Amino acid sequence: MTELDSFLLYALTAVILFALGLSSLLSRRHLLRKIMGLNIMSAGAFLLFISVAHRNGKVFADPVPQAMVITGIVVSISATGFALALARRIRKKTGLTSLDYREEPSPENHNRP
Amino acid sequence: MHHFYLLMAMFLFLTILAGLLRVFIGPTKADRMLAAQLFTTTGTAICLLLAEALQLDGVRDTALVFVILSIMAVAAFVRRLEPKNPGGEP
Amino acid sequence: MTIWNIFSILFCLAGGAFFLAGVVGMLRFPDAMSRLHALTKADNLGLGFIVVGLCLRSLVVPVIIKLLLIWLTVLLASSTACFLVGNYILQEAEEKPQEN
Amino acid sequence: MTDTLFDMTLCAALILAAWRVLHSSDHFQAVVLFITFGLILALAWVRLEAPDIAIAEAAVGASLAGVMLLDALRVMRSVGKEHEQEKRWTSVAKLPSFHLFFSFATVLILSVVLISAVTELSDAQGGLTDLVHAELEGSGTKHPVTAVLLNFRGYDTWIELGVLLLAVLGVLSIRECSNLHSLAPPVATTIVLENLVRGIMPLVLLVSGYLLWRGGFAPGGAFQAGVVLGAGCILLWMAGHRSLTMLHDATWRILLILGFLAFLALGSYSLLSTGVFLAYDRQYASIQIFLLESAATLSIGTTLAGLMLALQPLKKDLPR
Repeated sequence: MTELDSFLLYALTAVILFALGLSSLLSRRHLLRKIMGLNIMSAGAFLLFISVAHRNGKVFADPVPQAMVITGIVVSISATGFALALARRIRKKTGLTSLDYREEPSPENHNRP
Repeated sequence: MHHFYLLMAMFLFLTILAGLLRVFIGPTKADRMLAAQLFTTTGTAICLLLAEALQLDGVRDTALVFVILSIMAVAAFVRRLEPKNPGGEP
Repeated sequence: MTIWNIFSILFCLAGGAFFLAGVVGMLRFPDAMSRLHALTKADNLGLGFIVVGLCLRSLVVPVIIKLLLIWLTVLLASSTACFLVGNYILQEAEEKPQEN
Repeated sequence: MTDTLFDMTLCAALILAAWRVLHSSDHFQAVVLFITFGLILALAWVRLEAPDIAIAEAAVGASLAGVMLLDALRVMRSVGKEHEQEKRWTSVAKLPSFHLFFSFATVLILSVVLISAVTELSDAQGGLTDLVHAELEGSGTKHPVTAVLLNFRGYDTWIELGVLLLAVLGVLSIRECSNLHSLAPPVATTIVLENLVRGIMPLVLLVSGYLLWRGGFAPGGAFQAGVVLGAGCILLWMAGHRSLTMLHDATWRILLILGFLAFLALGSYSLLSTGVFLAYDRQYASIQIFLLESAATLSIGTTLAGLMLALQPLKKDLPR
């Protein structure tokens, strides 16, 4: 198998990860799953970058996409932290773990932090 | 020699795949966490083997980072938010 | 192929065997406490053998030091992790009857 | 042959883990699988010969993100009717059907577009490796990735430090606290963990410094060092140590903005002296890059640790 095929393999995996993450972001109700879906989407994007970088690289993968992905990883963890803060705030204020406000909050756990 | 280490890494990776089954079936949280702990060690071993197979020295640093932070997930798992039975054992 | 390489292969195979034993134990043992036991074998001996095997392969002092440092840290961290999880299992077992 | 087999197993494992993360019935299982996904992804970076990213992923995906999610899971447990909903294999059923239709149509269209884009990409050749290597001389560092991060695309890194700063400010405002001193003290843990952390913390600091130093000529650098430093601060907190809250409030704030300010100061200096923003003197480039990297390491470490610590219980929330 040639270098090209290993690129295609990783690139298609990247697309599948992106699609999985996106579908979960759009259709799962629980906020934590949405956040995890977002993270898997970004993992897919990173994987596409690096599969291209690996094909174009010499000893190491191409340094420019590598640098972009490193920045991306740190941005995505800070975005995750911020999203978790928002989600926990929503849980605390409304007693819900989703954005679906038609749902009745459960009374017994409403006021717990 | 290159192929031996790569095959070894692949074999260890297959044990991770088999171990995933324990995460799927559980049944308790502790079982799942233990499986994750096993994966971290296996992942370290795979990193070391790949470092040898691909001749990348930087990968050994990856293994080092894995190892020194491996305790974090377990520590977060067993942590309690509020102190429990203050009089008893800690 | 030198004698070092043969020993390296043998040690790596031994390490792989311990990892296999670890995962088989993880899948086949009946409860969490005995699975803990399987985990420690893979952590300590499996990685240990592989580290020795790779040390014999590279024979470069800085690499050997790094590998041994990794193994030493795994010994410390994994035994602590197992203690913590074991402690957690015991506490859960203690709390369960009170709740029901 | 061996390589291809390894690639295929790796890709299959990635997809399997991602699928189960998003579609398992139990949230705890999903979080554990998310940690495992991070680990497999780190192995994929190793395989794709990107050790810089593998180091960052090992610290972020396999530890930091997992810790944050495990921590959030405690307070985000679904209850009542919602819980029943989540317990089913997939909980999408309750959404209105137009919503489902819309989301799956979006995903389908995007996937088709992406797949066609990817197959286009497989014909394209080139990349910037040669250009980077040609410019590496005189960039102030010997490692191409560090050269790109700190020199060729310094803007990106600068703005990225700004994004980190915004994230921690956002978390603090959501929590309605102005600094870490309003946090309740950490809960004491077992003496075993305390002792391990006591022993391992010097190693964490050493590895962080080592990665910063290695960044000059080999995989490593400010981001990896910063992430390890931040993880170390969180580890201290989890072992019952006061960690970042020990710092004086002003010190913490200065550490937060240090990286951003260092870039701004150097950029303004070069703007005044040469007329170009963030241009290095060839003569002093390596020392300037080292100073920037050290500042960025401290900022990234305190920011990431701050992000996690700011989510811990506040003094006013404690019972009694």
